[in-house]
Amino acid sequence: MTQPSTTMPAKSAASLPNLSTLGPLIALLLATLFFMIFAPNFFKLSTFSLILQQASVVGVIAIAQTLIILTAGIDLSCGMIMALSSMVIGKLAVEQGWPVALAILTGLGVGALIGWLNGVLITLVKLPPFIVTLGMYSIVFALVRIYSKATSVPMPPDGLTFLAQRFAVFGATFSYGSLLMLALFLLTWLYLKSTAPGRHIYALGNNPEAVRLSGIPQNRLLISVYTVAGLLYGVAALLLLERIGGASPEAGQTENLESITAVVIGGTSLFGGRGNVLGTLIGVLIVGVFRSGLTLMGVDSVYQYLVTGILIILAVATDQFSRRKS
Amino acid sequence: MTQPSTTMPAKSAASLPNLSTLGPLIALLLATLFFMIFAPNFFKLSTFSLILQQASVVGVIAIAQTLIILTAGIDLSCGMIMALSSMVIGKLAVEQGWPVALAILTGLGVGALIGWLNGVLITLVKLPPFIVTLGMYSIVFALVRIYSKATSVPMPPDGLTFLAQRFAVFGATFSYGSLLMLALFLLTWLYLKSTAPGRHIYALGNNPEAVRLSGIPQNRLLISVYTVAGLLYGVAALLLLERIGGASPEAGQTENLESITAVVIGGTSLFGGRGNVLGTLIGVLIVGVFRSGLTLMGVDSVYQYLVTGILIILAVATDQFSRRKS
Amino acid sequence: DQPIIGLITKTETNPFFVKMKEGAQKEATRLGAKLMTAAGKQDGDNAGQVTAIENMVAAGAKTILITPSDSKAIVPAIAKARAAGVMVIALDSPTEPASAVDALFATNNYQAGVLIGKWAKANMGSKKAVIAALDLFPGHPVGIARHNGFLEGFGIKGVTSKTADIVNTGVACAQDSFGDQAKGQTAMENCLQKNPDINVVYTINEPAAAGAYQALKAAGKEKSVLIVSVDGGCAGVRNVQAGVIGATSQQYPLKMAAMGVAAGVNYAKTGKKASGYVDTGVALITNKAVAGVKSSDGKFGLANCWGQ
Amino acid sequence: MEARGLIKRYGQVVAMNGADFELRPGEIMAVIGDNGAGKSTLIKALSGAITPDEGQIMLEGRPVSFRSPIDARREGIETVYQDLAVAPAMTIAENLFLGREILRPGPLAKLLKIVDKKKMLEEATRHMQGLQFAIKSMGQPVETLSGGQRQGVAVARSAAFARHVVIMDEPTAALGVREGNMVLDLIRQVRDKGLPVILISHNMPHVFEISDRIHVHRMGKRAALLNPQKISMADTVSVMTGAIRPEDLSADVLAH
Amino acid sequence: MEARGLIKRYGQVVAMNGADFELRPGEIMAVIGDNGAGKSTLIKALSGAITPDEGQIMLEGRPVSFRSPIDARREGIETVYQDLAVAPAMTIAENLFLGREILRPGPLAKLLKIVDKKKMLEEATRHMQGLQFAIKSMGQPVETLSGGQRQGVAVARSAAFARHVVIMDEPTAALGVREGNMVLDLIRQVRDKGLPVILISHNMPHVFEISDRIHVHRMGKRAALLNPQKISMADTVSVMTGAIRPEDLSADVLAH
Ligand SMILES: Nc1ncnc2c1ncn2[C@@H]1O[C@H](COP(=O)(O)OP(=O)(O)OP(=O)(O)O)[C@@H](O)[C@H]1O
Ligand SMILES: Nc1ncnc2c1ncn2[C@@H]1O[C@H](COP(=O)(O)OP(=O)(O)OP(=O)(O)O)[C@@H](O)[C@H]1O
Ligand SMILES: [Mg+2]
Ligand SMILES: [Mg+2]
Repeated sequence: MTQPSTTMPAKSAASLPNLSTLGPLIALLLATLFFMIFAPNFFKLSTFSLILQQASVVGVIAIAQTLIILTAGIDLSCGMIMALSSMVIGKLAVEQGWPVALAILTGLGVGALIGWLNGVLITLVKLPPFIVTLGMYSIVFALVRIYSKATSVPMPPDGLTFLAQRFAVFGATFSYGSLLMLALFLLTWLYLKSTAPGRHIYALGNNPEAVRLSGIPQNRLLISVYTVAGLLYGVAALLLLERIGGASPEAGQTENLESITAVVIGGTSLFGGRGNVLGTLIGVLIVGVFRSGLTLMGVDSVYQYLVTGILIILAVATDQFSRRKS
Repeated sequence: MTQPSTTMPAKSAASLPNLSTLGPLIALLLATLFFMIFAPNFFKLSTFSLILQQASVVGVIAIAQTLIILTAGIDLSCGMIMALSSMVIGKLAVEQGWPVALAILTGLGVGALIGWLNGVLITLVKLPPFIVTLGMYSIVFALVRIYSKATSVPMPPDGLTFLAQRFAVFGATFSYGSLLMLALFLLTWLYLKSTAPGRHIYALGNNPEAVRLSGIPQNRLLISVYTVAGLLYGVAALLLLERIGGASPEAGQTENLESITAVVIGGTSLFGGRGNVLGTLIGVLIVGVFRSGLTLMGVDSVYQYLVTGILIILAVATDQFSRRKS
Repeated sequence: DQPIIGLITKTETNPFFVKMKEGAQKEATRLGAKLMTAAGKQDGDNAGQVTAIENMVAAGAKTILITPSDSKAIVPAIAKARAAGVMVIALDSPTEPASAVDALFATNNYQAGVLIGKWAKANMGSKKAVIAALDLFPGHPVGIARHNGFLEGFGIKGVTSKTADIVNTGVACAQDSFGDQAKGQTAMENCLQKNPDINVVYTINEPAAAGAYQALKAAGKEKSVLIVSVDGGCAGVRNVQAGVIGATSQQYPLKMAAMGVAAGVNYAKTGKKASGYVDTGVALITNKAVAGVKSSDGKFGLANCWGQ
Repeated sequence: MEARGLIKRYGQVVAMNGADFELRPGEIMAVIGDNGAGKSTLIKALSGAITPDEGQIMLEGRPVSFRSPIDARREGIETVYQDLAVAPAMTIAENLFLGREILRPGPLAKLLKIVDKKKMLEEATRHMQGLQFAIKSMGQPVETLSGGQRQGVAVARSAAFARHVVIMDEPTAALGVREGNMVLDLIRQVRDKGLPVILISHNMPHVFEISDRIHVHRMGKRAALLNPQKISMADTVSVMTGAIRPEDLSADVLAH
Repeated sequence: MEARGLIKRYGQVVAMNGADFELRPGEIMAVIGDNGAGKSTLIKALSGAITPDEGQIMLEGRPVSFRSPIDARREGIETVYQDLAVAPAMTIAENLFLGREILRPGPLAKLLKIVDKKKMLEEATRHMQGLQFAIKSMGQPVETLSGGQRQGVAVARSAAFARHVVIMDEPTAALGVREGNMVLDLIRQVRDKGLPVILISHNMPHVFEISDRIHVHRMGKRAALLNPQKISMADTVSVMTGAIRPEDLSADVLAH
């Protein structure tokens, strides 16, 4: 976490864009190497395709979380918005018999609407993002339960869309969902890197006063970030639906911490303005590699907590050291 | 959340120390008034003593969290350290038959040790507090389960110390635990306000570079903050033991979010350097008043989530408006 | 004056407890009682339950029904409530000691595990079983009871209802599912990766079973692997009928809740407290009955299931 | 541009106490005054960065009310703030073009607002060339620059984009002799384009070298309006510090 | 105080390229140079804020290695940094005494490190009095001060606490004429106490008014050491900008 400070001579090198994903990447490679050696069955294409599939839902959420954290915000309501959105799509498409496309659009719309509300409360009423999204978590949590009557909605066997399908490459099956996640990461990376609003997001987290004084419509930008985040939670909801084959009222309770963890492991500063969405992808994958690798090693679930804790700290320490070297 | 920025002319008034607790206080008074009118049995001394008792454990944790957040850090491992500490005290005093004082000292020591470790990783290895304490959460989570064999340890009926005792004032029973919490808040407030290290904590969150350049032993200060926090989690462990009459391996999973919520509602900036520990006390009480009041109103538990979410946002909005007025 | 009855469940999210709440609400409306509800933040949130007990006593509840998250740690708080003249009934799982409450209306989770264990064993016959266990959460008593019960039923030696830890002998892969469908699926995927020969899957509940099935289907193994589960929710029973789950042990949360509310109303009217242990029963639901294990079919299951 | 009776209070502090201001087309107006006199507050009000509690601002005769810097920018007013509103982790080029990035040609690029990094780097080099700040690359993050170099970035930005009025709050404070002179050149160039410039400075030689009129700010308001051709530097400093009362000045040194 | 062959690289940028430095007891040494010449980098190395990659620093003949500003402070070196290391939300008094708060009397207060706020306010008022910055109250947060007022706080801090060497990086940059002169007075007072002062400034009149020797920094190293009594301002600027090569100067304008 780069401390907010007027002067940061010693740290500035770390913010050069080309370096910021190098550290996490080294950590990812080290972890992969470790498990290749010590975890039987790890070094298989099917293991990697599995890690990708498992990462897809949190991955899409973490994209949105990265955008928000870059603006020096935070979103605790992400998982719950996803849960509500998936419930809406599931109920409308399966139980009410709406056309699939319409149900999906409505679900995405619900996500975007709640995201927009977050954004409005944060920018116009000027409330801390932590509080707004924590409150929203509670509110949406209740809405999900009331709306779903705490019952899950199973999907038809073939899913709603092509996202449920899988395809084989060299004998390993990949899901279209994980492709979609990768595509979204790429798009967001290009967006942040190459478009004017993308650069403004960095500037906003870097020095909000500079953005204000430079005449960028700061509020509109921030609201649109939260709205797009809500939309992405809707996409995550669709991936979740297709992946687990149903809408579950229990979904969405841990995704906030998981996505923030991926963002921070990926080298983005919680204080905003510094970081890279590709780092987040690596962060998501690091967590997935740990989970898979430890299971394949047959580590008992209690000890998995122990080891995961140590490994997460080590991963970020590797990142730190590789930065200090360069 | 005051954005980190070199220039903040419009916001500076909000940071005047005498104003920073006024907003949360108004929110607390409004909430109390509301429940006095609408919740039967709320306007009783016994209700207030109950809220205080229920707030005592999270309250003590939130004191530590305030210190850490003032330095621009965060502690996600707080509840877990408390759980381990309470398990150590419980096991040693009850199962192993150690002298009570020695068991308590050991428990506090374990808390302080883990806090110290957090501090060392954050300051010397320069890792983000979010990651260090998240990793520590996982590690200690596993340690608690391994050490306790997932079984809870009941206390003797009279508790271990006088903290389990209660005393009556006008017919309402108060616990010594809640008195201890109030005393700790007062002490921390004085410490932050009136001692040199207390002021340095503010400076550290305000501009770490200024602290470094001014020759304050920055690392030592930061490590000591995390160590003292660990010690406070030990105290919270003792309060928990005495309050619920036993050490539970499942304890400590929600205290991180709860304490951070209290700190932020209390008007302390998550970016560090601005805030007040008395605000945190008010934040803890606001949450307690909501919970109590809603239960007494007989609101269904799902709707309690809905209403709590709305109320938390409203409370902070009240704070904002009362600041903008002044 | 309406009698006030409090119901404290483990969580707000698990459908099992949500249905229990609905059952209680229905019965309370029928008997003219006022129901207050609260829940822990998550499984194992003992402090939240203590707080709920205190607040309900303050609100004037004369009966409190509770599904204890931590069977031991909750005892002092219950004792305090009882000392204030409140009747406390444990639902679903007992306290330790069981005498800490006035009465227990519960199901035997260990027995539920034994039933599906026996059924699975009989189904496998002489085939070598490679077992995966999708558990609840590290150190969770309900999870331990069901898991170990399953193993005893399956014939693994050295497991009894007193065993305090998850026993992992004879299990090829054990993972936590948190009772959640998505996490259950992830756990199953990783287990299959670890050992592709898995042919029996024990799951802590039916959402986890649905997740396991999804993972097996993706691997093309849904036909050759046996899934057993516990709960007996309507969605789960439908999955039994669809062949997704081989067998499930059905429990009756609505019954527990209704009995609890009735006892509370009775206490308010007559001052007579309920006492003792009432087993609300467990039934094995499967469409493939095997010899030597008593079971009911899906139709029975659907008629008695909870939820929708 | 004109302002009448601007007042701005911060709690008990009155930062501006009935300040008047007037700027004519094409002139360089120097604003001088002691530290804390309220100069920055005055120009923040003129550029929309703060909203005055009382008073009125007029542009070409019609009253305007800037609720944000966006409003002022729309009117073509560009400002170099004393505390240099730059984003430290971003490159020089990006800071120069913050809020008006050069987009790639083509309708799709315009729609998606794809920035033309190469063009921006080139343009940035061109803009900064006039100032010769010995900066290696326009792709460097601003936080790696020296204090004076940062100021150069802010100055170049305002000069490049102003369409109506340029306001500079102590643009030469951190600059070396050579660089300071280049900024003065730049200011002249802006004036020669016909834009008026407001220059706050504590550097009397600079002020006398370049300004057409001198606005002396004292205790939150305009104390006098001087003619640098007529008055001496020493007298000006005396007015500024309060050693001479403006009333005691002979009429010909005053500007109108 | 002496330094030999200091080198500091940031990636490809060489901020200091074999810089020498020498300071004699009781003298005022001015350091001048273009923007980005590496002056701030040099004094950051001398004050422990950065560690040079190569080279050696000596204090009273013995080599020292400052790994942090604490080390330099212990040796009695006080610095005003160009970017003013102040904590914006804290009061002026607190910033003045940051790291060496005045404690209440009595052993208990000493043990608990209870600060004496009243005394600190009084002392702060006393320290700042010499500078007359028109600041209402020492209990004001620094972020409410004007740019020049903030600089005054940083200058007063260094002057009040130095025991060995005072380093000031452009202390008068944001100051008004009156305030700038007061800071020069303050520097003289410090020198009269027998402490040497290093003064970085772009203000040539100030430099010539006060300094005993002038260190000209150019492209990361010392280009010349001049005697302000002998050399003209114009020639100095020429050396600084590279218009005159130091070798071409007559020997008597050089300082030794
Ligand atoms: N946000 C604020 N809160 C309180 N007081 C303020 C604030 N901003 C400015 N002031 C006060 O208003 C007065 C004028 O400040 P201003 O920055 O306009 O001065 P200035 O003339 O620009 O000074 P300088 O030459 O030092 O930059 C100062 O006394 C300052 O302390
Ligand atoms: N952290 C850093 N990373 C990269 N380059 C740096 C860093 N700090 C300084 N530099 C570079 O080193 C050179 C010298 O900077 P320095 O701040 O010492 O200059 P200076 O002489 O003090 O200039 P000024 O008069 O403008 O304050 C500059 O070109 C600057 O860009
Ligand atoms: Mg100013
Ligand atoms: Mg410099």
